[in-house]
Amino acid sequence: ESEPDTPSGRTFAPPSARRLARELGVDVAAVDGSGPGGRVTEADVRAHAEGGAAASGGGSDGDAPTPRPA
Amino acid sequence: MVVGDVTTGTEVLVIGAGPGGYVAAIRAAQKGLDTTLVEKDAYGGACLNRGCIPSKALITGSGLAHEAGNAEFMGVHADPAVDMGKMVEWKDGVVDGLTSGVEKLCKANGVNLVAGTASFTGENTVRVAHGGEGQGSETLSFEHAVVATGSRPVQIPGFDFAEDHVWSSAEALDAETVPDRLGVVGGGYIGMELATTYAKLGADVTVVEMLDDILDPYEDDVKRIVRKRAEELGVEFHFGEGASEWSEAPDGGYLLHTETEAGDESTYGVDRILVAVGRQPVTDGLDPGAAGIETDDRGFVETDDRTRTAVEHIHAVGDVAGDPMLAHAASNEGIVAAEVIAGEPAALDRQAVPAAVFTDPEIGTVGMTEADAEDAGFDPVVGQMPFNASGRAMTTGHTEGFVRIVADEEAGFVLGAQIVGPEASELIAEVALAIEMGATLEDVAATVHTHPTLAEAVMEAAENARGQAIHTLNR
Amino acid sequence: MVVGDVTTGTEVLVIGAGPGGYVAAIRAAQKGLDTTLVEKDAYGGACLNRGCIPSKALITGSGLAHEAGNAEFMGVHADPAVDMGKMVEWKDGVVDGLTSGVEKLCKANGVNLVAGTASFTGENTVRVAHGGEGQGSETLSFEHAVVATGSRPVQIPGFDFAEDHVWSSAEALDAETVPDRLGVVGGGYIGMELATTYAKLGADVTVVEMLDDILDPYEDDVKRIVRKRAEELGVEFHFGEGASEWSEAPDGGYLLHTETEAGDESTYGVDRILVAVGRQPVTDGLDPGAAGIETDDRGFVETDDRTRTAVEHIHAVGDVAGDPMLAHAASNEGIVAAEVIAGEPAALDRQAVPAAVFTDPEIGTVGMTEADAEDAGFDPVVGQMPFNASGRAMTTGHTEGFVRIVADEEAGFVLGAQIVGPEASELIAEVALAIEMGATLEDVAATVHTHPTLAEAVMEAAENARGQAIHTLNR
Ligand SMILES: Cc1cc2nc3c(=O)[nH]c(=O)nc-3n(C[C@H](O)[C@H](O)[C@H](O)COP(=O)(O)OP(=O)(O)OC[C@H]3O[C@@H](n4cnc5c(N)ncnc54)[C@H](O)[C@@H]3O)c2cc1C
Ligand SMILES: Cc1cc2nc3c(=O)[nH]c(=O)nc-3n(C[C@H](O)[C@H](O)[C@H](O)COP(=O)(O)OP(=O)(O)OC[C@H]3O[C@@H](n4cnc5c(N)ncnc54)[C@H](O)[C@@H]3O)c2cc1C
Repeated sequence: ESEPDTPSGRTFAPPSARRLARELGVDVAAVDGSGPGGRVTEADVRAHAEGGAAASGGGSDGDAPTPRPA
Repeated sequence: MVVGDVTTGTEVLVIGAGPGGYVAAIRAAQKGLDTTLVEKDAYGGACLNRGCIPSKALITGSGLAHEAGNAEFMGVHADPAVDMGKMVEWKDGVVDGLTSGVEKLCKANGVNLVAGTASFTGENTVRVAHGGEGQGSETLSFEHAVVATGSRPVQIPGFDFAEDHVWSSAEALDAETVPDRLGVVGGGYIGMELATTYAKLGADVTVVEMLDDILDPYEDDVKRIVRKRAEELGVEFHFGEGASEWSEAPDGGYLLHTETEAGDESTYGVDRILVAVGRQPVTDGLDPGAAGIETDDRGFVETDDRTRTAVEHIHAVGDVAGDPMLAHAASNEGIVAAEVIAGEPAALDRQAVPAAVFTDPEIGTVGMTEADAEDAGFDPVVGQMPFNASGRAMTTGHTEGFVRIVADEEAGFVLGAQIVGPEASELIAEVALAIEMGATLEDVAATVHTHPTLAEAVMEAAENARGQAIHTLNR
Repeated sequence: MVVGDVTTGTEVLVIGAGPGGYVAAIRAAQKGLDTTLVEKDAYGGACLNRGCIPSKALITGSGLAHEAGNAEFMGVHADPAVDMGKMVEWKDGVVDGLTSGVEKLCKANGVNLVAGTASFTGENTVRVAHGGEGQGSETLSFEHAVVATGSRPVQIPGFDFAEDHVWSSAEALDAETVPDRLGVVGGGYIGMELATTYAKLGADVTVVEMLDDILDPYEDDVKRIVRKRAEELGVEFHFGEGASEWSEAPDGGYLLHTETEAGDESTYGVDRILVAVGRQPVTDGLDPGAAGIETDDRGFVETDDRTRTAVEHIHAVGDVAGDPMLAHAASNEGIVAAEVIAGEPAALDRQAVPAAVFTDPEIGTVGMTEADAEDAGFDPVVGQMPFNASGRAMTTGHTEGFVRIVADEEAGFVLGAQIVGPEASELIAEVALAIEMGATLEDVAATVHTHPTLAEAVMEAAENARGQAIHTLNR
């Protein structure tokens, strides 16, 4: 699995792809993006999920809360 | 459904009908959840009644009067007179239209509306006190709750909002007349929006600010443009001074006393004093502790990226949950809260929350500044387009300011923008979409932009970052 | 470089310095090509000198005067007087600033500027006649050329622009005084922008239009809003009538004669007659045939998706190359032409070209209407948000109109938008980016939009299409 190659673990993906990733329990940061600069599309997320989401080392099942500073 | 004899039950209880709460309630009802919205005061919260909406109405009215009175250069001669009572009446009509609209939208979506103040009595119950004394109360049980109780203006020692001449933003938006001299304590966005408004309405405005410039979170070149324009409008600034007290002046007005950190004192003659130094969360009367909800040392409710508090089935959204304390952030959080409660895979995964300041000129920002991008580890590239090179800006008579766009050098991803100038609040929307979509500078530049529009400046800034702007020189 | 004794050579020759030509020239020079731009009249072409820019300046001036004079409802009392001479002077200053800016930008980018009229003398040569008679001429040889000679107003029989009282749009933008009564022939976008402008300046405006409504290419509900508002401003419409001739009236003014298809005649008393019935390509004097370039039966130069004419190394862009005959399309084509010449993989692969009409209210459209989408084989879903439910619109006092968004039901891809209302010309930019990016309704809806802004209506329209708008009822 590819590491996110942008700083701060930022993944460039439209909201619809990010939502799909959560829906499928995929860590969007672990998806190989096929778009320009590695942008992640919905199709990339689906392919990742079908290609064995279990292998995604990100550890996120799409449901783990992260703290948000108030 | 009635649970027990005195307790009414609801699947989702929303507390507070501001832009966080009413949006959460409507979306929860849209998802088929039995939803109850409790509001103690007025539908629409601070935003519709004492914030975003009334301020923008007065900004329009004062702006039109001022602009028409200063348009000889384009052949328009007018000497407008402002009837402040009438302007506030118009503003009230706008507010009424919107707040009754919110009530109707709630009902149309099937939200149960309850008037009263909600206090937690446990993890799954609140008591709602209706209206004033002796109006009775009821207990409501809920499966999920959304706390959206908002914020109120911070009061500082020596300046009691109960005094007629000491204003919070709420009173500044409800004035019957324009004071001759207005003192403004605080040069944040609320202070600056109102200082500009009153300066245009003819008041002599004096702003005192503890820091050494206005609009703390913004970059220097952005601040400078707004400050310079305010000065042109006659606003006087005193930086590095904190308001300490007021006293009565012999002339019938008041003296606003300030003090520097070094102890130097000054006084300014004023007729009204607007204190706009920040907003604090509203949780009094709510008793969040009774439900096990934790607040931080400033009183904000802590939440995670699903808007959940430490008590998983109780969410908090909007100002009460802390920064960015903006109406649209509140609404976005309200939607996420409702969808999470409905079992959907929603989260606060927005890449960027835009923000606007409705000064003259406006400011619109979204995402990262160049410095932010560096801090985040990007290698940023920056492009800029000044409005004085924009054909559309020239035809509107407003050419101050610029569009700056920040992107990642390597892949070209748009990371942020800072816009100061005409319609900056609207122009920022395109860049927000660019950021969310993972658009690159090339994507923005290749999108055909209508001529002549201000939005072309976004495209030109993107081209400038790529070293090939047409309407401005490239570095 | 000098080739032979009398011929100067250039890699790229651009003919015409309008938004098509000057942009092509600047981009070609940016790509390192030796570029020469020939212009016979004024830098900036029709757009800067007689089109987009001057019209928008007068729209601003007349709009401000009218708005300030009709703002009692918001407590602003003014009785503005317009000095038309001064307004036109201001407009001229704006135009001068921009045209001299274009000249400077060309020079700064290294474009060689030549004043004169270019005529093809072969596949790789033009003769440039300098200025008036006897000013001499030179021959220029080129490797690549871009024809960007633009368009001019169509004249109709019986209405000679040489007459003082018969105006093309150019004269309407240069008037010294406001005529008491203005007849406008043609209810297209230019006719409607100028009819609105003059109505606001106090003229009694009568529009005659052969078709049965204004603004032919737009949808009925869009037209209706603009027509109704124009009627409120006092504009009188006569549809189904063609202008046949004018005659002198006994009162010193003129009579505008019209005829229906059935032969019914009418006359309208006017002082000036603006003929705005369309624009035709400018190729006279250019002798495109000498280079082997073909024009269609209306005189437009035919081009492919790389902006190439039948003669591969000669491109044509902008109005002379036909629809959409908009300045930003011309510029976009100019960029593509330059990049294709530079050997880059550029093409006219834009998904959508936005368009704006600066009437009151404005219109902004991009991409497909619902009907277009059906014709293209999509199963369209449509969402709408009326501005009278927008908080920002209410605070500006302008609540007419709506945002409509059209998407593909199945995948949710945004296909188009029709916006009529305040700042429609600016708001359309976000949707244009959405279309180019292949954004879905969900993407637009999930992008946080600043409150209170008109741009929120775009988000709400997207939510409405998904059946979950907050601020308007869902179908
Ligand atoms: C002058 C001014 C201008 C502003 N301009 C802008 C702007 O242009 N753009 C922008 O984004 N933001 C602006 N803001 C900020 C904006 O108003 C807030 O961010 C927004 O209102 C927060 O929404 P909310 O739903 O969290 O809370 P609020 O709007 O504060 O609503 C909270 C509601 O909860 C009710 N409530 C509280 N406690 C209880 C209880 N125990 N039981 C029942 N009901 C309760 C309150 O009565 C209130 O109606 C402005 C603010 C001010 C003061
Ligand atoms: C009143 C009005 C308002 C308009 N408003 C808008 C608007 O708001 N938005 C919009 O997008 N469009 C608008 N347009 C249309 C816009 O002006 C044109 O689409 C645009 O100017 C086309 O650009 P161009 O470069 O193709 O041609 P032009 O701008 O027409 O420029 C062509 C140039 O070529 C020169 N030329 C011609 N022949 C020769 C030759 N043989 N040798 C040397 N030079 C030559 C001409 O002198 C001219 O300068 C408006 C038009 C009018 C009339």
